[in-house]
Amino acid sequence: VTLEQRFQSKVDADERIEPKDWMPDAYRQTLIRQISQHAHSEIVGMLPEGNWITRAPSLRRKAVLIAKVQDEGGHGMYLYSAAETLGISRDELIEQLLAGTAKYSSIFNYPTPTWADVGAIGWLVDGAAIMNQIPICRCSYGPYARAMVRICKEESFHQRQGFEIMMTLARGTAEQKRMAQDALNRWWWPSLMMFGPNDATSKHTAQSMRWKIKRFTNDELRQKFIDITVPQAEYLGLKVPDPDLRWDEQTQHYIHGPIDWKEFEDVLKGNGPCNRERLETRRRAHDEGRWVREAALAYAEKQRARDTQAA
Amino acid sequence: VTLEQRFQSKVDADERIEPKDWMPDAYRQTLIRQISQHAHSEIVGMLPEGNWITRAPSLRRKAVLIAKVQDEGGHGMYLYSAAETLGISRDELIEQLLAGTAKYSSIFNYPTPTWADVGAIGWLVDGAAIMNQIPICRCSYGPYARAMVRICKEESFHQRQGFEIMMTLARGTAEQKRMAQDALNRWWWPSLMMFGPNDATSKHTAQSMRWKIKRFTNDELRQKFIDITVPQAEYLGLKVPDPDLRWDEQTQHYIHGPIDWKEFEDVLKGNGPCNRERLETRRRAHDEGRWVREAALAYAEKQRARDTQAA
Amino acid sequence: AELRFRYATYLGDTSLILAQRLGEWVGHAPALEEDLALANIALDLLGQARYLLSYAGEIEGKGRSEDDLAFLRDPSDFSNLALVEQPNVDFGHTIVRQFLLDAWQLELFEKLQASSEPRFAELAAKALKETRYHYRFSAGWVVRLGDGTEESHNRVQAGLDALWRFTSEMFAPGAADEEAAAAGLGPDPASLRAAWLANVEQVLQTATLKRPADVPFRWFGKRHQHTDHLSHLLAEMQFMQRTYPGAQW
Amino acid sequence: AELRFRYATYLGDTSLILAQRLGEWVGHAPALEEDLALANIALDLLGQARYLLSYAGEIEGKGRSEDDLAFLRDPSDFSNLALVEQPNVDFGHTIVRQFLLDAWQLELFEKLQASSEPRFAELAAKALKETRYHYRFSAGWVVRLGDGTEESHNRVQAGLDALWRFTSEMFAPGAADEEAAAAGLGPDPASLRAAWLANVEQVLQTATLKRPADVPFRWFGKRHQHTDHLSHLLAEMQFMQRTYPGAQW
Repeated sequence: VTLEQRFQSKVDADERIEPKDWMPDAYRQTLIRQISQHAHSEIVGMLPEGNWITRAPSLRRKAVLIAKVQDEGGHGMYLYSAAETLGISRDELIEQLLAGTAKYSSIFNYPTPTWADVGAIGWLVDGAAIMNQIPICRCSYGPYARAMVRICKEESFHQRQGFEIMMTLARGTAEQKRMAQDALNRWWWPSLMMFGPNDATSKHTAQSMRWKIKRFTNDELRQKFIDITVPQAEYLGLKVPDPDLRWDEQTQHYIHGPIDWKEFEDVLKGNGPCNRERLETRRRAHDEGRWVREAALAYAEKQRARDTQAA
Repeated sequence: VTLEQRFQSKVDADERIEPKDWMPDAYRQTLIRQISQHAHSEIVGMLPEGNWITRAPSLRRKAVLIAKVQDEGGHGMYLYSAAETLGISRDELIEQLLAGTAKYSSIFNYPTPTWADVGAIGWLVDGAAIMNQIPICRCSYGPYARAMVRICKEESFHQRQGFEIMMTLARGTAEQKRMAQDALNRWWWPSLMMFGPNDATSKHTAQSMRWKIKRFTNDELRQKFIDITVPQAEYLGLKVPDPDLRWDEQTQHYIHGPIDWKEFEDVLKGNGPCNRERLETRRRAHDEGRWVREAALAYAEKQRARDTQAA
Repeated sequence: AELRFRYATYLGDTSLILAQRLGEWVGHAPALEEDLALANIALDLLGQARYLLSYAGEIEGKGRSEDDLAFLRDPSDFSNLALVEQPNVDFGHTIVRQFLLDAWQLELFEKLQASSEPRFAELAAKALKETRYHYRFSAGWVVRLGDGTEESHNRVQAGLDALWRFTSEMFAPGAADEEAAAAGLGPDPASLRAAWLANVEQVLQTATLKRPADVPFRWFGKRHQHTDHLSHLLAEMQFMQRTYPGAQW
Repeated sequence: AELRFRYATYLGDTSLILAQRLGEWVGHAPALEEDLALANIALDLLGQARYLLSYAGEIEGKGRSEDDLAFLRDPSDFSNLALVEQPNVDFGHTIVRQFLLDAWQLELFEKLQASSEPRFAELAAKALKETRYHYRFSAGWVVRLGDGTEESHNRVQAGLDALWRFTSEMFAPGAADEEAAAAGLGPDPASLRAAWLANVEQVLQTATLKRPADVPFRWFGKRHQHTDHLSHLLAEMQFMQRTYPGAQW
C-alpha cells in the first residue's frame, strides 16, 4: 500500500488526519486554501457589522454586537491556528490577504447602510455560513474539524440574535419594517451565492468530497438554506425578493428563480460594491499597527537580553 | 529734525505712514506683532465655527456659515499681506504661529459644543472684535488701516448674522432657548477678556496710543462693548451671567463684576480648553498639505523650464 | 410630476452631498487659497442643491421644504451619484473626485439648458457658469499634482484608481435620468460620455496620469445603492434636525 | 436622591463614553489579539455604564431607561471625565488614555466598595475585578511602547503629553463626587490622588517615559464643560434614537 492509499483508507474509515500524519500535498494545499479563506472571511467579516458598533440603537444591542464581532475575531484566530498546523504562518496568510492574492467570502463586499443589515447578516449570512460549516465539523482534518465545532456553536447563537433583530424590526414601526424588508432585498441573493457556483460549474467539489473536506454539494446546501429560510421570512412577514420562488409539492422543496452569476463573478473579481474598501481598511489597520507590533518585538528582545544578563 | 521726529509729526497730523516711509524699528515690530496676531486670529478663528459647517441645522445657515468662515480666511489673507509690507513673509509668520511663538486671540481657545455657539461667536466675539477694530481703520499705518476698513464692514455683517441666530434661538423652543442661554453663559466673560488686561496692568497701551496704532484703552473699549451688549441680551430675553452687573445712573454706564484674570492668564499661557487642539489642527493641516504645496512649486518650476526652452 | 421630482432630487442630492464633503475641508486645506476655493465650490454646489430641492418640494406638493428633503430623508432615499459620497481621504482624492464630477457637470449643464422644463434650464445656465470655474480649479490641480513631484503624482494617481469605478454610473441608464431624457427634461446620460471622456483623457495626459481600466461596477447611488459612507455623512449632517424635530433655525 | 442620580451618571457617563471610543477600534487594531482585548474592555465598561445608568433612571423615578439617558441627553447633560471623550488618535494615545483612567478606576472602585449605598458598593466590587484586568493590559502596553522602539517611545510620550492635562479633573473638587464623598456615597476625589500618582509614576519610570508637568486646567467634563469631541461622538452614537424616536430595537 502506498502512503496515499493508507491516507485515503483512513479518510474513508472516517478517521481523523492529524498534523503529523502523512498527507498528499494537494490535500494540504486545498486545506490551507480553504481554512485561510475561512479565516480571512472572519476577519474581513468584522467590518460590515463593526460599521454599526458606534451607532447601535440601544446599549444592549451595542454590547451584543461588540461581542459578536469579537467572536468573529476569535474565529479568525482559531482558524489561523488550524492553518498553522499545516505548515504556514499567520503572518504569511495575512500577507496573502493584504496583497489580494488570497480570497475571502464575497458576501463581505456588500455594504451595511442601515441597522437592519446587522440583523440580516446574522439571520442570512450566518445562517448560510452554518449550513456550509456544520458538515465541516466532520471534516477529515482534525484541527479544522475541532475549530469548526466551536465556531458553529457560536455562529448559531449569532444567527438567532440576527433573527431576533429582524423580528423586532418586523414587529416595529413602519420605518423599521421598511428597513427590514430593504435589508432582505439586498442580502437575499448574495446569501444564495455564498454556497458557490452551481454544481455543474464548480471545479473543486469532487476531489474535496473524496477527501471528506466537503460533504455536500453547493446546490444541496443552497437548497437546504432556502428551505429553512423562506418560512422564516414568512414568519417575519417579509417578502423574499424572488418573483419565481414557489413551493414544489412533488420534491418538497422551494424552487428559486435564476441567480445572477454575472454579479457573483463581478464581486469575486474585485468589482463588488466594497471590495476595495474592505482591503483598504485591513491594509490601513495593518500599516498603522506596524509600529506597535515592532515595539512589542523590540521590547520582548530587550527583556530577553536583560534576562540573559541577569542569569 | 530727526527722522523719528518727522515720523511722529506725520502721525500727529493724522497722515498715513506707508510701506516705503521711514519708521522707527519699534513701530515696525509692534505693527508686525499686532497685524500678524490679528491675521493668526482670523485663521485659528475659522476652526471653532468651522466645527459646525457639517452640522448646521438648515441649508441656509450652512451656506451663511461657510461664507462667514471663508470671509475669515479672506481677512487672514489681507492681514498677512499688510504684514508683508513691513518686510516679513507669510511663510515666516505661519511658522511662528505653528511653532507656538506667535499669539492669536485667546477667545478661539474655547470650544463650540452647540449650534448656539455659532450665534454667540457672531454676536459677542465679532461684536467685541469690531469694537477693537473700528478705531484701527484710522490707524497710522496705511496698509493696516485700509485692510481694516474692508474687514470691519464684513465683521459687522457677521455680527448681525450672529445676533439673528441668537434671536431665532431665543424665540424658539425651550431647548433652543436653553442652548442660547448656555452659550451666553460660556462666552460672556471670555468676550470681556478679549479687550485685554485692565489699563492699570496693560503694558503696550501708552506707546501704541502715541503711535496711533491704538486709539482707546482696553477698559474704554470694554465698557463700550458692555454698554451696547447688555441691552441686546435683554432684548433677547437672556440673562448676562454676572450677578454684580448693574446700571449706574450717574456715569450712564453698566458696572460689571470682577473679571477672573487668572483664567485669562491660564488661557493665554496655553492652558485653555482648546489651545492644544487648535494648534494641533493647524499643524496637521499644514503638514498634510506640504506635499501639495511642494507639487505646486515643482510644477511651476517645470513650467518655467519649459517656457525657457521654448523661448 | 413624479419624474421631475426624482430628477430634481437626483441632481440636487449630488450637488448637496459633494458640498457637504467639501465643507469638511474648510479650515483644513493645504493653503489659505485652496481653503477659500474649496469653500467657494461648496457654496456654489449648495446653492444648486437648494434650488433643486426647493423645486422638488414644490413639485411634490406635500409641503416639504429644501430642509425637509435634505435633513429628514433616510440614506436609501438619497439618489446622489456614489462618487460624491466618497470620503475626502487627502487633497489628491478630493481633487480627482471634483475633477471627474466637474467634467460631467460641464456636459450635463450644457445640455440641460435645453430642458423642456424652464426651471431645469434656468438652473443649468447658472450652474454651467459656476462649473466652468470649478473645472478650471480642479483640472488645474490634477495637472499640477500629476506633473508635480513623485509623491503628488502617486497620490493623485491613487485617487484616480480608487474613484474611477464610480464614473460608469454617470452614463449608465436605469434611473430618473433615463426617463428624464425620454421626456425631454434632460440629456440622455449616455450621450454625455464621449465629450466627458475626451476631456478627461486630455487632462490626464497633460497630467502624465494613467487612465484606469473600466471595470463592471453596478452599484449606483442614483438607484439608491450607496456605499457605507453615505449613512455616516448623513448622520452628521442631519443630527440637529433629527434631534430637535420641528424647530426653526 | 438627586445626588445619587448625579453621582451615578458621572461614573456611568465616564464608562459609557470610553466604551464608545474603544468601540471605534473594533476591527481596526494593530493585531488580532489587541482587537479582542480592546473589545473586551469596551464590553466591561459598557456593562458598568448600563448598571449605573439604569440605577440613575430608577432613582430619578421619571421612567427614564439606560437608553433614554444614553441616547436622549444633550452633550451639556453629560458629566463624563473629559479625558475619556478625547479621540483615539493612534494606539499610543488610546493606551495612555486607558492607562490613566484604569489607574484611577482602580483606586476609585477599591474605595467605592465601602459606599453607604449598596448599589454603588456592588458595582464597585464587580468593576474592580474588571479594572485590574484592564490595568494589566494598558500598563503592560505603556511599558512595551515606552521601552520599545524610538518611534513607539515618541508616540506614547506624545499621547501622555497631550492627555496629562485632563488628569487633574479626576481629583479636583467641584462636582457630584465631592458631595458624594460628604454624604458617604463615595471616596473623596482628592484622596485618590496619592496612590494613583505613585502607581502611574512607577509605570512611567519602568516605561522610560517622562511625566509631564502639571498645568492649571480648569475645564471639567464632570462639571459639563466638554471639549468639542463630545458632541461629535454623541451625534454618531445617538443618531438612531434621535432619528426614530420611540421605536424599540
